[in-house]
Amino acid sequence: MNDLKDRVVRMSGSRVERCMRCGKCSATCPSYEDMEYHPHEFVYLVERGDVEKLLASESIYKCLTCFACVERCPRGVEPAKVVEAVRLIAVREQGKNRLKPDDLPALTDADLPGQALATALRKYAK
Amino acid sequence: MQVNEQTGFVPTIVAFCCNWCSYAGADLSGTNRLQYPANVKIIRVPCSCRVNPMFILRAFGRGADGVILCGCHPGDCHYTTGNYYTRRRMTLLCSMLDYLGIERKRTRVEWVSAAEGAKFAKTMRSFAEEIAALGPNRRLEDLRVRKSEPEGRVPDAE
Amino acid sequence: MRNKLVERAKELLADGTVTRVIGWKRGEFSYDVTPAVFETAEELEKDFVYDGFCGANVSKYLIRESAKEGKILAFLKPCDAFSFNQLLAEHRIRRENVYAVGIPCEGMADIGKIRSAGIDGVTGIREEGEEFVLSTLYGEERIAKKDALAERCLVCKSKRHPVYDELIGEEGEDLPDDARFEAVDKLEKMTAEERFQFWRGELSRCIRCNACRNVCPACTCENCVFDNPDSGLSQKAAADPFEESMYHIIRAFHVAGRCTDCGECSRVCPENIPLHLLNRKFIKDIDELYGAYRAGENAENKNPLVSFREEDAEPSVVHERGRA
Amino acid sequence: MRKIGVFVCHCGTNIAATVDVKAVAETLGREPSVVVSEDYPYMCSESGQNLIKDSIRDYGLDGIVICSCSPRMHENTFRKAAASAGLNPYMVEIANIREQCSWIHKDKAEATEKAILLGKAAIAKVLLNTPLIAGESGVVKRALVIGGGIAGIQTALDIAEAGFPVDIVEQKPTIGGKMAQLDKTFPTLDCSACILTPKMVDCAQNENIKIYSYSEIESVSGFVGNFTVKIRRKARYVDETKCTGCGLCTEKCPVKKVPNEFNLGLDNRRAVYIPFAQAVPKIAAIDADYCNMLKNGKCGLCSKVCTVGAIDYKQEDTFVEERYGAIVAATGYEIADVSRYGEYAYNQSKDVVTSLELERLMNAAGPTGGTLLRPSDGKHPHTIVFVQCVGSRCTPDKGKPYCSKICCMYTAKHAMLIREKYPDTEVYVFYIDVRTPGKNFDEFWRRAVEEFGVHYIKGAVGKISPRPDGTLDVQGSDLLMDEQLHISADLVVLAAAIEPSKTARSLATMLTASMDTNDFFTEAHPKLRPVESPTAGIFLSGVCQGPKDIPETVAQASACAAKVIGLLSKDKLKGNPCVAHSDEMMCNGCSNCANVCPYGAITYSDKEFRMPDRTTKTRRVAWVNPAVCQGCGACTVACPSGAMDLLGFSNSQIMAEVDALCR
Amino acid sequence: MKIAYYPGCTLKNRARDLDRYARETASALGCEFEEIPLWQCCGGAYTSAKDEIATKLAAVRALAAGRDMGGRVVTVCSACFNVLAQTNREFLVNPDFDFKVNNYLKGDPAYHGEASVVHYLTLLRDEIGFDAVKARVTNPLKGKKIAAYYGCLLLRPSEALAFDDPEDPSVMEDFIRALGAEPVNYSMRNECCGGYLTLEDREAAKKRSNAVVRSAAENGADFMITACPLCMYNLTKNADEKIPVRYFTDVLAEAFGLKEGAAE
Repeated sequence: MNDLKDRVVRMSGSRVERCMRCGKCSATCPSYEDMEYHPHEFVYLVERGDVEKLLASESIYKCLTCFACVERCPRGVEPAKVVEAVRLIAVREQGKNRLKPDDLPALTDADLPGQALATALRKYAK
Repeated sequence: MQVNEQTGFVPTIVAFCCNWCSYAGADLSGTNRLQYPANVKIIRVPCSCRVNPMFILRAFGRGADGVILCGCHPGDCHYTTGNYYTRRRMTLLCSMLDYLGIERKRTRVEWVSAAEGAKFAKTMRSFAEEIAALGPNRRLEDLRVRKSEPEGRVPDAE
Repeated sequence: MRNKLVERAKELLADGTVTRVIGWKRGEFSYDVTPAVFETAEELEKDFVYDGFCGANVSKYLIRESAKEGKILAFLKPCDAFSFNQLLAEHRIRRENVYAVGIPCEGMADIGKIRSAGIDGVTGIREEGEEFVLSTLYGEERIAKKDALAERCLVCKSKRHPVYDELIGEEGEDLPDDARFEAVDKLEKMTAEERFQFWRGELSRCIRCNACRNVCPACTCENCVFDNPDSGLSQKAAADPFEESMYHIIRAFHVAGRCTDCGECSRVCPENIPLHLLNRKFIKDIDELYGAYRAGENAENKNPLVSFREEDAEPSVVHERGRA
Repeated sequence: MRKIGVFVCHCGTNIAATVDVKAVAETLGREPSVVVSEDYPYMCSESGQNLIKDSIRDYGLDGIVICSCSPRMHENTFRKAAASAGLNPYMVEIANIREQCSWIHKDKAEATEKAILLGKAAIAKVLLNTPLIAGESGVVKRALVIGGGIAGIQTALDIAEAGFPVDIVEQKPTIGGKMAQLDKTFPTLDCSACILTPKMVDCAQNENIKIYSYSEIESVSGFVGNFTVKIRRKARYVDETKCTGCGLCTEKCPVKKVPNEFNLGLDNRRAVYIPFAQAVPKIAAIDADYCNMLKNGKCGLCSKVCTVGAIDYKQEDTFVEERYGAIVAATGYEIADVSRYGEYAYNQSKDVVTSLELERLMNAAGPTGGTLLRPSDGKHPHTIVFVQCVGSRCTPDKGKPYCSKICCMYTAKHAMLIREKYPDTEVYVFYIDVRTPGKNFDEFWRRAVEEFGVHYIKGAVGKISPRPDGTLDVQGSDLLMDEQLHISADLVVLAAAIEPSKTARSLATMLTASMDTNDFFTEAHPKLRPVESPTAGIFLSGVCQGPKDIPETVAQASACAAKVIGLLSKDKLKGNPCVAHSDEMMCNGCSNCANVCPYGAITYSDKEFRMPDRTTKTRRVAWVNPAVCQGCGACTVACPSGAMDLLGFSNSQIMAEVDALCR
Repeated sequence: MKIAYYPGCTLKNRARDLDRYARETASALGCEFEEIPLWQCCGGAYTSAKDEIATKLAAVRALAAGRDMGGRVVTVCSACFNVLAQTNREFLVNPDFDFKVNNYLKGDPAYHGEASVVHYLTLLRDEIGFDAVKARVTNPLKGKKIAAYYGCLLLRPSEALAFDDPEDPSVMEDFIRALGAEPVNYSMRNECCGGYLTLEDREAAKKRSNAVVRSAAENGADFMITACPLCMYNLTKNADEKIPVRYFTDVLAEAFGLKEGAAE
């Protein structure tokens, strides 16, 4: 019934319907304060099929992919993978790259490891 | 009665039903007046695990065109574990019959609970349709006998 | 090797460990070797053979022999050892009455194949590397093993003995199963019609001599259902040609999960019906559906047909596999 | 040739409207062995039954076929009728021409044809029926209760009150179980020990009850009404008949650093010990893992101080064998391991405790004498956080898939008690749901909030971080406020999942009782037979069947006792005669049948047979105990030789039906 | 012992010491790191989305090379370890992934997850053994209180990485003890440093680094050790509190006396 939801579920492989709304993912998330939608809300909104709200939110760029929520979720829901799937749907859209190679010089300093650039491009651009 | 409209073939179908679930399911479909073809004849057994594969072969041997075995859903067996054994035995038997080139659709296993009267009737309808479409049971007949027999069909053993 | 076995047997007879020895004895022809019981060193010296024609599985004889008094020495090839172990699992053999000696097997020759290669009048066989050297009435002949080995040996499942008291020679290993199921695989890939034709052709040759049953180390019932007038199956004279095929299906089903794939049924069939392909089908299905299982692997394992897992496949898997 | 009678029922118009009953009776009447064939409007009515009875007598019938409604409806009615006319009730077969014929078909010709065929199949079967007599077996009037917690105690007391002897086998040195460790009980807040210990004493004093403490089940054989159980009495190195429980030895023992399991390791006991003051039996036991005398032969102090000479370092395990008519499993529960949830730092901080540990910390007989003190530094905690559902409600790879059921209530109890006793303490409870179905239960937790000011936070705890100042940083979520919060706590209490006793599975195997994937015993029927195992004669009491609180446990324990009493009140048990039996002449002794039998009804023995040549031969053969067999028939198919058959549904009977229907 | 070595890009520029000391210390322990020829950047992050195939091919090629070079790949950088190990794991649990990857790889020999991925730390723990490390120490770091920083990439997802207990790891603490120093236990050692968020939202990343460094400092650490160049960057650049942060290989080299002007 809902293409976006299907895409998120398929890409993430997450079983959002298993969520029992305990909030442990949000209790564990290091980026919580910087997010508008929190991990449990990601799961809930995807389950409800409200993916547009998430696509429009800055929250998708705040997840550190630290996987603490994945590790601690008692129901094996894997919220970080849901966030990642939503973010990829956002950046894969034409011209929606969050980060462009041209932006990089301004963000970089002499000590920044290449790893950071590679990771950021992978997370924020297509 | 399920009849193949084109050939006029009237199949013979035997259904083995366990006493606690499927036979009760069949009773329920009767209580609810849910129809299924009269070709289907039920044999009551205490548990699906009572059905020896040789009963099924015997039915085919004696002229059945389709055999269906019904039991409690796995996990709900009245005798706790009987239908788990049934499941393995019947899987292997179906596989073997298929391997021998007997149409795989002629043997079926279905789990029908005592509450599933509608499912029982539906299952029997679809099975009868399938068998009618398949036509008479081809057996692993013996070439030595075949010479003296008319093409195709071997006489019933009486 | 033969001499080594005889020496060891004589030692064990002499020191009283055993009172009898079961091994192989030559029949009318050199390739016509049957299991035999020896009671003295002299008998052993005279008649004991162990060569490329000793395909016969001795384990079944131990049911009767182990019930007798005194211990019997049994020479077991890997195939025999698997059957032996399976019979132990079924409490058919008294373990304490058997002294099991594992012996190596490099594969047994199929006299049919040798004859088809144009070699007749065979009087003896020995191995030389990858060849069998046959002495015949007309002189010595050589044939590559791959051309003369029995089918079951070409796809040998194991050179290992799952059970023994003593081992002669090096212990071997399990061999990969890939080739063993090729023929089954090929049949599975045919259409139903082709399979039907194949089996009808094969099984129609059956003359109901019961040799397959009589030799089978899994068919050891006290009273076989086919001989029991009350079983509804005793078809002294088949009422219906279908029952001929049914006999083989029922037999295969009876030994399913217990068959060690020793291949004796096909070896003894006078009509050369590939009966082992029925048993192997069950073995392959069991492996694929319920996890790898080898009958006779150990005496504690539960036959897959008397065990289950809650998550087992439904019988409809047969249909689904067909579609794939 | 047997003489068969056929009786076709009209069932008013239920059958007669669609099936030509006259034609059926007439056609079946022409079957070779049928000597009488009648139809009647209501065969199940008194006059219908009389028709049957008269025919049986008049024609000397050997068997009857009733063409009527489902055998599930009236098979018993007709069997009774047959019996009263002197025909064995198992010589009756029913052809179901109502549910499976008249009610599902519209075409009368078609339905009639089918009814005739069904009738013929029933005739074919009845010709092979054999008269069966239900076997009887005696009942040993003694019950065994395995587990001496509140469930076992209550069941034993009720059975003993009814006048039957009952033995309790308890693996610990004392009965009492988990309830003995609790401080107060919800929802009434009465002292756990105050209500439990009188019951323990009752057990000890009831002359119908025998307590085997510090004992385990070694083996079980037999069947309903007649089990034989071997009990291992572990060596306690103290002569039970001499020890007076004075406790002198436990004061003098020089080995002082043995973790005290009764207090969950929160303090220490001696190597010789009495678990707690009100232990029943109040007899010391020596812990062989720690005792110097038993380890290296040096010490012997307890023996010297014992005035009655009860210490016996040479004692060994002994065995008792006893027969029972019924066995009750009351093996209870354990606290699931919470250290696998490392984010809660249970292993990293002493101040993260389980709820059961908190019970001890609050108990007047506990390690702190009832004053709530932190385990790490013995100071009063001022901020306490409770975490709910630790290890419960998880996917199976992450923990227990079930709700542990008791945690919501005991947490409310703890929170309330703490706020009452230490009003300066702030108490927070992180919850997913508060589940309080039960009499006065919801009111109870509301009181915790409304009267005692406990802070309930809907959310979870993500991480607990011990800090250098000794506090615990609790990072959690508040889903209603949509915020992540940090609470600096002095003590964190984890509501750990409960799980069945580790001993339950091996016991279930011995009892041939079935279990679910979580190792809880399965009941015979989840609604209608909740205190019985599917295995006859095995009964379930308490948490071993599923999580439950004390009131529920006691209710179930008494229900269980009622079932046991019902069984023990019978002198004879009548079995189902449709059971498997093995033809020993054909049996191979392969054990396939025993492997599939869910009831453990099949045993093997070596038996001598005389051979035709006059020699004897010993073979291993199967025997089916008709009192235990329930008649499923799994063994008949597992049997390779066809030695195993099922009475009432024999191979030949079923094949006769097949033949009749396929003709 | 020879083992295929995947250094990763950062170790070839910003974190040369991490690379150099890894090789030298391993060599001192009798283990040769044999660099995989023609390796490409692993991408720095493993994308969990099931339809991301192309981005994982560099890792797959490195794994295939590892298989051919003896069956194992050792990494030093946490990120490379994480990407390689997660990629490898996918082969074992997801046949669809296997199928798609091998479609892409047409031309190259097929790969089905045959290699195993190890981190230098687990190599030290499981094969070389910390006892051997301890025996090789010539310059014990007596009296030093060292805070081990794991971050996320070494530990999670634990099912795929199988590196250590994700909530209460101990390999680095054991490592520190082997060098004669004292490990500092602090609860933030397995929490994220802020990662790549430093490019997108430096303020947010700072909060993370601060929390980690503060926790280590509170517990009395003299310095911290890490295996990850990005953690190194965040902890040193972003945290307000300043504690020295060093690579674990650097400290190891020092204890082995392989560093010029050893020990402070």
